[in-house]
Amino acid sequence: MTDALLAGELPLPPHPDYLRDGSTVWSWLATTDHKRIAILYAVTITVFFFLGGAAITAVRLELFEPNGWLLTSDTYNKLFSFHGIIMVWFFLVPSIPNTFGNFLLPLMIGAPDVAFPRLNLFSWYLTIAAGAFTVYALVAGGVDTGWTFYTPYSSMFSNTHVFAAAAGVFVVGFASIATGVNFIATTHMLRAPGMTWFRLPLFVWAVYATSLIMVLATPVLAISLLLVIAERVLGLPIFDPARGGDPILFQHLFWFYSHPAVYIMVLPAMGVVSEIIPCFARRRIFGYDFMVYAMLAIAGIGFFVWGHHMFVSGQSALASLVFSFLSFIIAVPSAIKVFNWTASLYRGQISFESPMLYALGFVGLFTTGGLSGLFLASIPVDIHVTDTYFVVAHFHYIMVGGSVSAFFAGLHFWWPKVTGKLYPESWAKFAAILMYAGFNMTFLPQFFAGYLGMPRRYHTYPAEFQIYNVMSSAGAAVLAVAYLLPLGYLGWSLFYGGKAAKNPWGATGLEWTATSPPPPKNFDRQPRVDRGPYDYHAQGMSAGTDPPEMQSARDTR
Amino acid sequence: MNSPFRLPEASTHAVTVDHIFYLLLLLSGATAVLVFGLILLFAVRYRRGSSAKRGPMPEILSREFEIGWTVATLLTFAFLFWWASSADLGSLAAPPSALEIHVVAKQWMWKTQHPSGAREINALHVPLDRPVHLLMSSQDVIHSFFVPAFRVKKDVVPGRDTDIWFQASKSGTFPLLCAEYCGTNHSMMRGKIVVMRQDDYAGWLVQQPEGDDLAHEGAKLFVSQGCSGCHAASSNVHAPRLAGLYGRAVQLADGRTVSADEAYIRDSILQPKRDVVAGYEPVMPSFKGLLDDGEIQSLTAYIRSLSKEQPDD
Amino acid sequence: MSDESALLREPWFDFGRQREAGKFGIWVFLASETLFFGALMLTYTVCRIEHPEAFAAAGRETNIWYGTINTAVLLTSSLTMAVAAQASEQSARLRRLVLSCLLLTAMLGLAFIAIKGFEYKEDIDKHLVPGAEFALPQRGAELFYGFYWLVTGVHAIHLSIGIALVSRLFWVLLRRELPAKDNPEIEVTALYWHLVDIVWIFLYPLIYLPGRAS
Amino acid sequence: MSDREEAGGDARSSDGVRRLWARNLLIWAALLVLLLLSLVAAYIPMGRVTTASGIVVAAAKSTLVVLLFMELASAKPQIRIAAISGLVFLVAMFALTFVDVLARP
Repeated sequence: MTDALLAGELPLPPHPDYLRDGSTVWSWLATTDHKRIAILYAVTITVFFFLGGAAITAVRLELFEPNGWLLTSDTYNKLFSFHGIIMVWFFLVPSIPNTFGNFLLPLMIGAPDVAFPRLNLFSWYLTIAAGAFTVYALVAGGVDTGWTFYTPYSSMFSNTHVFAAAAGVFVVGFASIATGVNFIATTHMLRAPGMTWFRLPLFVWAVYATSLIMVLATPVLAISLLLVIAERVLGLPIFDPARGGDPILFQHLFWFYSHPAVYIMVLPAMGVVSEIIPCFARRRIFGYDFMVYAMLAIAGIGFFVWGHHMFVSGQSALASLVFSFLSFIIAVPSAIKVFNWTASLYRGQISFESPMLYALGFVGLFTTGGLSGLFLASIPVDIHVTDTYFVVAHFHYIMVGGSVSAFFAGLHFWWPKVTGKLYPESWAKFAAILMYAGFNMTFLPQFFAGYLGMPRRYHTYPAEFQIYNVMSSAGAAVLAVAYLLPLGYLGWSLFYGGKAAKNPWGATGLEWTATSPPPPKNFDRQPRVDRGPYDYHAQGMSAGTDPPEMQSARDTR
Repeated sequence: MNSPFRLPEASTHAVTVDHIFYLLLLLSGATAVLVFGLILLFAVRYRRGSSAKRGPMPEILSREFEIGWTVATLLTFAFLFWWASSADLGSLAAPPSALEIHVVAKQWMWKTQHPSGAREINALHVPLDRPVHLLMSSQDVIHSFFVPAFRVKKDVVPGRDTDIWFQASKSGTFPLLCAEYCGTNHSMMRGKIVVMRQDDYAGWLVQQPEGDDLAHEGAKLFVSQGCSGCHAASSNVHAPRLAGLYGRAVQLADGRTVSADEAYIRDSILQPKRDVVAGYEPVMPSFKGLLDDGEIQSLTAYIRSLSKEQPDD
Repeated sequence: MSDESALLREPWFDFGRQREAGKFGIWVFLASETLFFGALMLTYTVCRIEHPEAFAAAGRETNIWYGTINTAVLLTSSLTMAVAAQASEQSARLRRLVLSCLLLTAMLGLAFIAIKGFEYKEDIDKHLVPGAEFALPQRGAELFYGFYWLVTGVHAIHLSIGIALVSRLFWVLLRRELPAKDNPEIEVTALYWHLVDIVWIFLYPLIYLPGRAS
Repeated sequence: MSDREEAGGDARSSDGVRRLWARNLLIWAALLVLLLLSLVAAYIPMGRVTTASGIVVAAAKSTLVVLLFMELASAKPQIRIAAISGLVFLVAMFALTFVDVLARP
């Protein structure tokens, strides 16, 4: 094997790449290739992202005026509920794990596919079926419980299509569990020779930790929704206070899933950013092992903090204390990660291509969101700001500012690998900056409105909050443009973009040793790994600007 | 319209909360400045092609740095937890001297009732500088009693009583909001809290239409619902006497001992077979569905008022 | 070797590793199932703490004979399933034993469902279905039966899936489409079957035993 | 191979079958004894101990099934970790919910 071959210049790959390996519709719908399934997911979640976005556009328009001018209260309630349900379960939870995770996990560990390819495809069909349920709920007249489905409102009082929506979420939960099982087994059983646990890229660790949460938390969500469905449809009393049921119990079950679910959304984002920052700073990631431990700690402790959603619910004071303490503790590993990303820039050779801009945007927004989380961990302050726009701003900073920024970072970083095409870089940079600005314009005012006492899920609101809502809605318009732009130029690049080389960023990692786009079985020969990740410079040397030697499919050093 | 830029600190509790809030703001502001500053500094100084000195990382320092800032954040958070929680624990229980006001939440209004019997809808008048203890229940779904100016909030849950207390420190009118999503008109479930000087409050109470106070209303219900048939002193039925009951320890048939508080009385009315008093037959029917939350509150207030009389008459 | 190549699936090169991955995967799934049924049992436990007497009274109304016999039936089916799995590992000569044990397992599963059907019939006749006609006066007793119907229903669905898997396996092995020796599907199906059994082992004291002593 | 070969078998194989049955029948018998034990204990009024006995026996029975029928006792470490992780988070869910439920006024 020559150096030219290693650098990806010559010759053409012997087989067609995975995109050209069969072009019938059936070759896509019956595929077991993890890369094609990733594409199926990408198309699906893009549709859901814009569906959820359309719903919230109407909501933000309505909030221009304090007393409403466009929608009835019922329509408003259905729109924000639809936005939440779609964005959480049909966009954020599957976003990075099921697209990039599916595409990259086998490539990054040097495997030909995931452990259970047919289960992988089945999981996508479950997602589609679940989406059909939920979209049906909207088309048939909507659901107005909010994404939290609190009882007894959802089980006894709402006259909307709670059953269809809850059934959709119930089914998509099984898709989530199937994906999690698959990824865990893949990571354990299919690593290439030499790919030890502590040579895994951080993205793989992130997807692994995420899968743990998916597998162990999602079943509890399934139960909480099953109980709501049973109470509504079969009339079985579980949460009905008149018959002795306990509505607070629902909140325990629901948040046992839904707090860890936040980490399902943000851990993969951390993984993406941990790949991008070293690449564009041309440095090893600072404190690799601490990053790994931090991710595992977040995944583990994330299970023990759910009660901070319930400080005002009437749970016992002792429970509030315990949960408050644990919530402060989980901020420690998050802080470690932020410090380590920052330190990874030190003495680097930093360049600012669009993936790096998105990734730095992630660090900024995640830091802001994380710091605002401290307010919510401390009981007296949380009591004041919970159920207000402060909380809305906080979790959008983490889940939209954080996860969606990282999703776009990854999209731009791996686009050449996935599609084999190059996109117009200046447009991408512009979109990245616009997204950061638009995001802050939208959500920073909500912190103020929330502290001043504007409750969330308010269709009409006291007039003194109008100034913040107008700012927020204006920012949302900017943000909407920033989200639509990539759809345009990335779509353009599919047809007119230049051809991407194997490794356009000069990154380390096994995925960059495959052709762009990769062949159906990923690697022509079984890769062997003989070094750790992020080898941008030899031990004890400073960062350089040259592309690093590829950590690659070769037998000799 | 209230000021869109500042929130009044209208209760003693608000001052405490704001102190914690400002400290958190200071700490997180400093952290944000540090992180953003370092990122900007590194981004400029180590941009590709700059002449800044690179050289290898001082590897020895890295692990110590890592442990150092891990421990530092851990200690900071432990301190924050301790400070915030001790403030919270200090304000858990209402002072015994507090004025007790009953609140019933329903889709989509707040109904309040003063000890004198005066009732209000979507409004609550309270005296200045005097602790006020709210006993709250819901008739349908979960609501949340939220007064931003007091920094207090508590869910009002159907099937159980929750409570909250505050001491207003500024007179004026402040918004009362429902903070837990409760259906179509959730955002219209708003009211006002009017804080008055104590003599004004007394004057206001006098002007309210003649309403029976809770205990009198309860006394009427006690007769009209048939409770007196068994529980009155003159009754022939072997039923527990209620005079002096409130607050006392009660011996139950299954050997447990419970304290006769609001929750116990409520349970005894709605599910009498649950906590049967030692020495009595479980013959009382359940009043579930026959009494609404407001009526149960009145009955409870009546039973409470009996405790002031001689228990051994 | 020919046995193994018939069982090898994408993306594996090595049958031993594929088999281990299947076993590991099903264990991860079983961990997930633990939380699934665990959450239901948590619901039960919290309601029981809040209504101890009502739960005792409601538990007395269940038919202990059906419950105990069904538990014994399931335990026996676990025995036959375990024998099938171990026989498939032990020797290619035990194909007939594997087949008969699988058949027996499926039969015992069906017997469980049938007995459960009789029990459901009796419960309906005794008005133990939550709703307007509910027979017990105690507040909270309806919660017990809400849990009862839900959890036995969910368990029966799991068991039916198990019966379908075992029957399919029996059919495939009978027609010699796949070898019985070291077939990972037997192992994986057995693990799932045992979990369904364990769930019932815990449901037995929760549903049938409360309130018997008083 | 033909059915006749299977049916015949050699001495070693039939010995294996005997051990297979002996081991599993023993476990099965223990499970049934435990079942009877919990049934009997449920009728003895011991207050909370009666309730606990049912759960403890169920735990013992499932330990037998998990360790011996499901062969966790001889499984690889990663499989044991998978099995235990479900249990650990289940315990956490119960424990933290009880911190609320048992400490409510």
